[in-house]
Amino acid sequence: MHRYKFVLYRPIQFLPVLFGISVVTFVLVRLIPGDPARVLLGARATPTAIANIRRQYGLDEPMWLQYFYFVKNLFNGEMGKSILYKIDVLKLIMTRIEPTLVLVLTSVVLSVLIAVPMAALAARNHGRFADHAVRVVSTAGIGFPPFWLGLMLIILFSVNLGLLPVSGYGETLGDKIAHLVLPSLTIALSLSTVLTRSLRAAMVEGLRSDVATAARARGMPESVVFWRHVVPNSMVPTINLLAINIGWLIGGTVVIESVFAIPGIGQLLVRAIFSRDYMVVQGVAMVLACATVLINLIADIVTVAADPRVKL
Amino acid sequence: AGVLTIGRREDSTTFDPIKTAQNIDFWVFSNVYDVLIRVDKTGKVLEPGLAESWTVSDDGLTYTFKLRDAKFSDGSPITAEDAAFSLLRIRDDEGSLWSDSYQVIDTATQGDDARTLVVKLKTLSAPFLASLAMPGASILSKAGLESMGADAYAENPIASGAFTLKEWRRGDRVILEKNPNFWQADRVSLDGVEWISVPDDNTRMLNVQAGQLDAALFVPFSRVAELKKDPELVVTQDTSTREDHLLINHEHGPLAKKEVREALDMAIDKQAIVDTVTFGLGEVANSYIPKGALYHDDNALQRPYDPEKAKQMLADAGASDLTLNYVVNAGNEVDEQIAVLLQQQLAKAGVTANLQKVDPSQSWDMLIAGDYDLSVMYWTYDVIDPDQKTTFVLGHDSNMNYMTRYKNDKVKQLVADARIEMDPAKREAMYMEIQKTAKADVHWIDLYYSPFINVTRKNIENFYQNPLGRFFLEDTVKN
Amino acid sequence: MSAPVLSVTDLSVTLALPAGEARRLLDKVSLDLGKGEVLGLVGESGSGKSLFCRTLVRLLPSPNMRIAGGRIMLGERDLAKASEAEMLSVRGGRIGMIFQNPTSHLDPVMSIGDQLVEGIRYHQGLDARAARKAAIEILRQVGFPEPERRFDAFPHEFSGGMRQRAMIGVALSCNPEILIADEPTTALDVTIQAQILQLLMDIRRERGLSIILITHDLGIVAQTCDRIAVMREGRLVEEGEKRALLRSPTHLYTKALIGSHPSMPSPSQDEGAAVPAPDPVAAGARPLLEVDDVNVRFAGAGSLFGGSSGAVHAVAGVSLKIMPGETVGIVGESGSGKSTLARAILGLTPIASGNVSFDGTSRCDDPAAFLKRLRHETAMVFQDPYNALNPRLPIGEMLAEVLRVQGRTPPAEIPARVGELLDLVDLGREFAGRRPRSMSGGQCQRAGIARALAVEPRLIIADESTAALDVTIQAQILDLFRVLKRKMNLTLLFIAHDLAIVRNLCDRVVVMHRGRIVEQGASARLFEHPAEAYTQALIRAIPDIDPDKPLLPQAAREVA
Amino acid sequence: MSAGALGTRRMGWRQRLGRQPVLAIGATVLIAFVLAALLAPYIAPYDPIVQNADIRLQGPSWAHPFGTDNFGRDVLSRVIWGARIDLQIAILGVVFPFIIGTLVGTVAGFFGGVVDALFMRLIDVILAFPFLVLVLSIIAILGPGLSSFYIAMALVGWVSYARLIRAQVLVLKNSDYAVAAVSLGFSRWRIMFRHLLPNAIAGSVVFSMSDAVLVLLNGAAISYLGLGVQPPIAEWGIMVAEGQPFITTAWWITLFPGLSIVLLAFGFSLFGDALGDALGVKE
Ligand SMILES: Nc1ncnc2c1ncn2[C@@H]1O[C@H](COP(=O)(O)OP(=O)(O)OP(=O)(O)O)[C@@H](O)[C@H]1O
Ligand SMILES: Nc1ncnc2c1ncn2[C@@H]1O[C@H](COP(=O)(O)OP(=O)(O)OP(=O)(O)O)[C@@H](O)[C@H]1O
Ligand SMILES: [Mg+2]
Ligand SMILES: [Mg+2]
Repeated sequence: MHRYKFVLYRPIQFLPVLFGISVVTFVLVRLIPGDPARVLLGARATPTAIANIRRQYGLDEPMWLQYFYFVKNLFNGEMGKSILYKIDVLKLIMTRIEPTLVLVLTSVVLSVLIAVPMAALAARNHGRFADHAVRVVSTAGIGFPPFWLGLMLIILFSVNLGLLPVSGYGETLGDKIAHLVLPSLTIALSLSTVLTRSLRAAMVEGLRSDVATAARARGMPESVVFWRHVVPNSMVPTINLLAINIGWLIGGTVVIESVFAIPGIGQLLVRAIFSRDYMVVQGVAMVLACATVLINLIADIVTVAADPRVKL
Repeated sequence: AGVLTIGRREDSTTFDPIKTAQNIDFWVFSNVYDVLIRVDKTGKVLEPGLAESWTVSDDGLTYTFKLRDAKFSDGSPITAEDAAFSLLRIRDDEGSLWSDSYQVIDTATQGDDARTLVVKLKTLSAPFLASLAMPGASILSKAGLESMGADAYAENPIASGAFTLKEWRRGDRVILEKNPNFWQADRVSLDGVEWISVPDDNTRMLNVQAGQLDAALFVPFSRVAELKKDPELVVTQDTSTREDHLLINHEHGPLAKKEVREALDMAIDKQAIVDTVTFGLGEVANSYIPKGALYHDDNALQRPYDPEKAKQMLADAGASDLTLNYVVNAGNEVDEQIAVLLQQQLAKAGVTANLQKVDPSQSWDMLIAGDYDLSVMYWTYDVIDPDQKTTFVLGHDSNMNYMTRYKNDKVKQLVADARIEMDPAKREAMYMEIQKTAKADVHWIDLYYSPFINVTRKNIENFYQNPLGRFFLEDTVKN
Repeated sequence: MSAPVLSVTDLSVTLALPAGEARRLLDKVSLDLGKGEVLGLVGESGSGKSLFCRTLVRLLPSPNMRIAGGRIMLGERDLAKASEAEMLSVRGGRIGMIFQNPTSHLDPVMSIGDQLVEGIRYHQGLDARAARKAAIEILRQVGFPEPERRFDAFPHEFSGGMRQRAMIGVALSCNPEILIADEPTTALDVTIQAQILQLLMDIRRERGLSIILITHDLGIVAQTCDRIAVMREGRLVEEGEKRALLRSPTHLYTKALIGSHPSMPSPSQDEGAAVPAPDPVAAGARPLLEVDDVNVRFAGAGSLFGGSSGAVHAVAGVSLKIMPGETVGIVGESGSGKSTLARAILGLTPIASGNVSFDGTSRCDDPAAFLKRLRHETAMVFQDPYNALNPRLPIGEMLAEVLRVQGRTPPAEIPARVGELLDLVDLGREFAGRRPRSMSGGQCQRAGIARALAVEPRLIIADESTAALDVTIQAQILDLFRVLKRKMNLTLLFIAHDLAIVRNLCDRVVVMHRGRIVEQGASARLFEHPAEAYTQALIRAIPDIDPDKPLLPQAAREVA
Repeated sequence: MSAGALGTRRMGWRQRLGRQPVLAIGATVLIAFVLAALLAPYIAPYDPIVQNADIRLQGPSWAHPFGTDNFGRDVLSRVIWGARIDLQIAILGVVFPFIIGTLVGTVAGFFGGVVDALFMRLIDVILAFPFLVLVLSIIAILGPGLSSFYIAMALVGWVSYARLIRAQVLVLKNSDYAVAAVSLGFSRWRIMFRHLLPNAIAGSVVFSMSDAVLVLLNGAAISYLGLGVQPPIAEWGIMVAEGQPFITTAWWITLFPGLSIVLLAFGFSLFGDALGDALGVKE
């Protein structure tokens, strides 16, 4: 049982990380030239109106004081008020986070569903045609810009075939799934190539490993050797790769969210950056950081569960 | 009947009309809130809104409005108190982005009865009535706002317009439903409207093509011809007050010379921009007051495209081999296209334009700091009166004439005078004068006017946007 | 011999080379295995022993290999021609395999119980419940004390010896008639080795198994087998009844093999025994190396989060004196702290307390000077020949770098000196351009020794530098050490768990157990009259090449 | 890797190419791109930035095999010239992160303790921050342009390399040959950079090949979001992004630069596989 003890200690380890992220985001957003007040006012901005807004949002205070308030608010579970949307940042994030999380989740599941059979096919036919074919296909998958790929999928499946909704995020569960098929597929097509490569390598290695030889020597048919011995042993490195990639994905889904009009946190973040909505950028960064930390933790738990040798 | 679904680039940010300056918000406000005085479909005439009539005192300082028998969506009557509250709020509220524009109001009070509103001005103001039509001056429920608080109201507004907010899925869509208490409720055919955010232009069009949206705003110029071919779709091009123009920093070296600016104007082939960038859908601009808007000077000076002459003029002005810093708004495909085009055109006149692509909120700072030579910007009217734009562009206010640093005291005086000139004929003459002088000074370079281009499914009727961008969804029919 | 259960005739295996020609790896090998018989298969490294066994179940290690001819008759069936489907029932079910390295052959992410159950269900068709019972029975049979509890354990939770037992259990789970054991004890120390061999013999008796036992240790063969087959370069060079073959080997190679077995007194050993080494301490000379009450602890695995599992006390209060020119052996079972002590002495592992002094310079008094002298006057030869060499660096460059850093040799003379060093360890000069990966274990080990010599040290610590090698190469390396000692007046600290080697080489022996020194003394005396029970047990566990000095089964248990 | 390593392998290289046609293809693709980049002024049929209003949005034809774009520029010529920028992006966008990551990873892994803890926490911070957003912010701070892009990539991209290298160094520093190097009196820097790094680096080199493609795509994504390289530069990512409005009417504007990215990706990953083999990484 105590192999899982790290679950208790990990959050403490990540306190400094969260602190670091709070500093980095705080400084970073303020370094970007441009002023939220001016963005808000647009072309009609006058110096007095700008000063007024800066005062309202405390932007005229010294930096360190602003940071102090930010941290103080964090401890109270608040993240300030969005300059653009005029509501509490946490509330804003909560309304936007679900689509992104679900999108990431379905993409990951889909990637795995694509990657495992592809990698299996390639590994079991190592050096033969199927292997080369998988390599070619998976390289192509990584090479197409997702905004282009996404559009092509829309044109094919939604406009020409009329099978799936063009864009947006549904309301009911079934509706949501239908809406998420294409965006997830777009992400999965590129994510799965990374996974396929890593899995394939691990599987090829696994098929040559002593464990596989030993299983064969016990008279196990090739399918048993592969699925019961090679596959479980190939999973661990891929889990970690996946964890890092999910980290990248969350918030990196901006482009997909934009193409498919998914009201997620990525779009929120990019709009916040472009409109210098400091509080939102800070808040989203903190939430995403927590999500990443959580995902790493889950990845570690899965790793520990998948490989009894691992101690953390 | 039915619910109209409209795709647009971004979702609303708030329903508090005084706290935003963004068109995406304004255009929805017009569906949800009514104003005292409205702008009609042509965008040139004011017509009664919640105020069924009004009178002006002889000194021109006191306005008395007669409100009609109308109700908020919660069933309470719309009173002069609500109207006064709304006007004072946009003037005084700490969060108001518009208080400057409404400082002219001295007092706003209830008159003899609950349906009489009396507004006293500090000074004469020709654009005052027009400013009441601005969505920022929408009429809110005083009781509602005070009991709910501004923040809650902004998320769950009590409507005075044709529709009420049924649900707002932030970042995704605003769902409106018909307001049965609207005073013109029988005019409204739709059961509701959904404003849906679809940021990607292609996706938005494909949504309409696939029949998943009834309408989509901002059809890219490049897509118009193609969409027009689709028998299921109707592409509408409604006259707008949008004008795209090239700002010039008058304080930068040779640009201070009028001849140099003139040469630049002649080096630019506006027709080529219209053809290439707008695919012929726009129209070459000759004045900063858009075509079809009040006091637009149809005969304003149009400098011919003549790169050779431009080159010569530059040489004469001692500005051969001019190198200019051209700030481009990143992420705006039209801006970027114009930049690429202008760069090549200017090169023909021997001018080197170094494109500097920066994110729009940053480019604004650079313009203010004077850290630029050229930059393309555009302006769409919020009010029908030319005063707003004129003040900003030529009125020598705190924004250095739209950051061009253009200085001409005669123009400055004219702008101020026109603001308080109540005789339309005289005022028109003054605006003609302003346009002529500014154009002669090359305060900036007018590029083109472009229409609002939207697309709807064939079964949608009366989907119309007036030159200020307001949608008349109360007339729209979904078959 | 009763009727053979397995009869191999003229079996040949070829390897297709890229250039198009084929190399013959097995050349017409013919061999019979009788029922209930234990056949010992010996031969030098690379002679084809493992390949032969894998060919029997048609699991060739490379896709470029193929059976070029011959028959493998299992009963009526020719396995060389059987279909892949038929082979599935042969593998495991008729012929079971035990591999040399259980760590890599057991599935690390599957519990031992499940690995057993898999074979039982597949080959014996039992249902889950019955299979579990059978698996627990097998665990008991292979000597797990609490089989029910161990059922859910994973391989990494076992010691090396237990893993090898588990591996045997997994082979048994398929209920085979023939068991092939490929060097089942090479990686284990003598006491565990004795246990495992005993276990195999017990199982053979209980189940009536036939066993092919591959080994490079003739002692093991002598103790356990009925018949011996000797391989060399893919051919079967000699075969016969154990005693007869050991007594009168006909083939030259077999003779050399028997002659080089460490338990045979060697000529130089005879001299050494005849003239007892002077008692160095009594001679009053100053010791070269002095180890004083050294302790080394390692943090336990769980301690990162607060130290729930205890620290390992790897070296506990060890004191030792070594005189110049002396050869001292350190022996003890695996994990007794030998390597750790060596590293602690050389400052390669932090020590918790205690002191080390080298030729009068003390670690406590002047750490910097102490380390400086150590780095220039001592060298270590590492246990694992492959891992101790930088895989990217050609041997010549590696030696040259050491010479440059040590700075004793003028740069111009470095190439010549490299050549000399290679000569010294009997590697050809052409090895200067070779990388470790292209060299055999023995060659790497010699390169490692050459690197140590490049330092021109006064003290060499050799950590189990022969464990991974087969006997013939082992003998060559030991000879090299003897010669070097004589030529260069080296002081040698020789670590091994193979007592036979130590007995041959060292003047003095130190016995370690659980981080402590339990006994030390002149090697001749210590091996004749071990005082401690632990030492006695260790010595008794050495398999002797004389089949009439039987391995004592209880020797193993005493130690465990 | 040293010249010797190449030398001893040269024989096997040819044969391997012969046996693995895919590898041969990969090498050919990369060489073709490099040649296209070098010879762009000579082989591109037209000037990549000169506009011609008369031939706007023309589909592929003999005169313009890849068609023309909305300014009447020849897409083929732009694709050829784009190879210059894109190879530069792919290489520089990887080289700096590679160098920084390698240094940090080696030092952190080798010294451990406080140094390691500090760097690891810094890496955690950067990893926890959405990658694209970080790059976007840095570019916004520095102003769009290629050099900002490189700086942003270097500031953010090194973490992957640092992690990869550190993990390797952590294992290798306990290997016998590292301990042996200590026992021979070698200095820390010699051990780190001469003995550990060359053995730790292979995985990163292979990763860098796929990273190069990811860098290109990040560039394209940033253009799509509005902050890419400056127009009128011909760069594939920005060409794809700029061609978006015409995707349904003039597909050739986006397709050909898009295919070029795919093809380059292909070349890099196949080359990466080959390099991996040569450096002795097991797949
Ligand atoms: N995968 C392989 N590819 C090519 N050749 C191989 C392969 N495996 C083994 N060989 C070669 O086959 C021959 C026989 O090897 P084998 O493993 O049977 O030797 P062995 O007698 O078991 O030696 P050891 O005592 O070292 O285990 C050797 O020459 C070896 O180089
Ligand atoms: N780096 C380490 N971290 C934790 N424990 C260690 C470490 N190195 C050695 N140990 C432990 O210290 C003890 C002594 O190990 P050491 O390697 O010295 O044994 P040894 O006598 O050399 O064994 P062998 O004969 O197997 O080489 C063992 O229990 C081992 O598990
Ligand atoms: Mg072998
Ligand atoms: Mg050891």
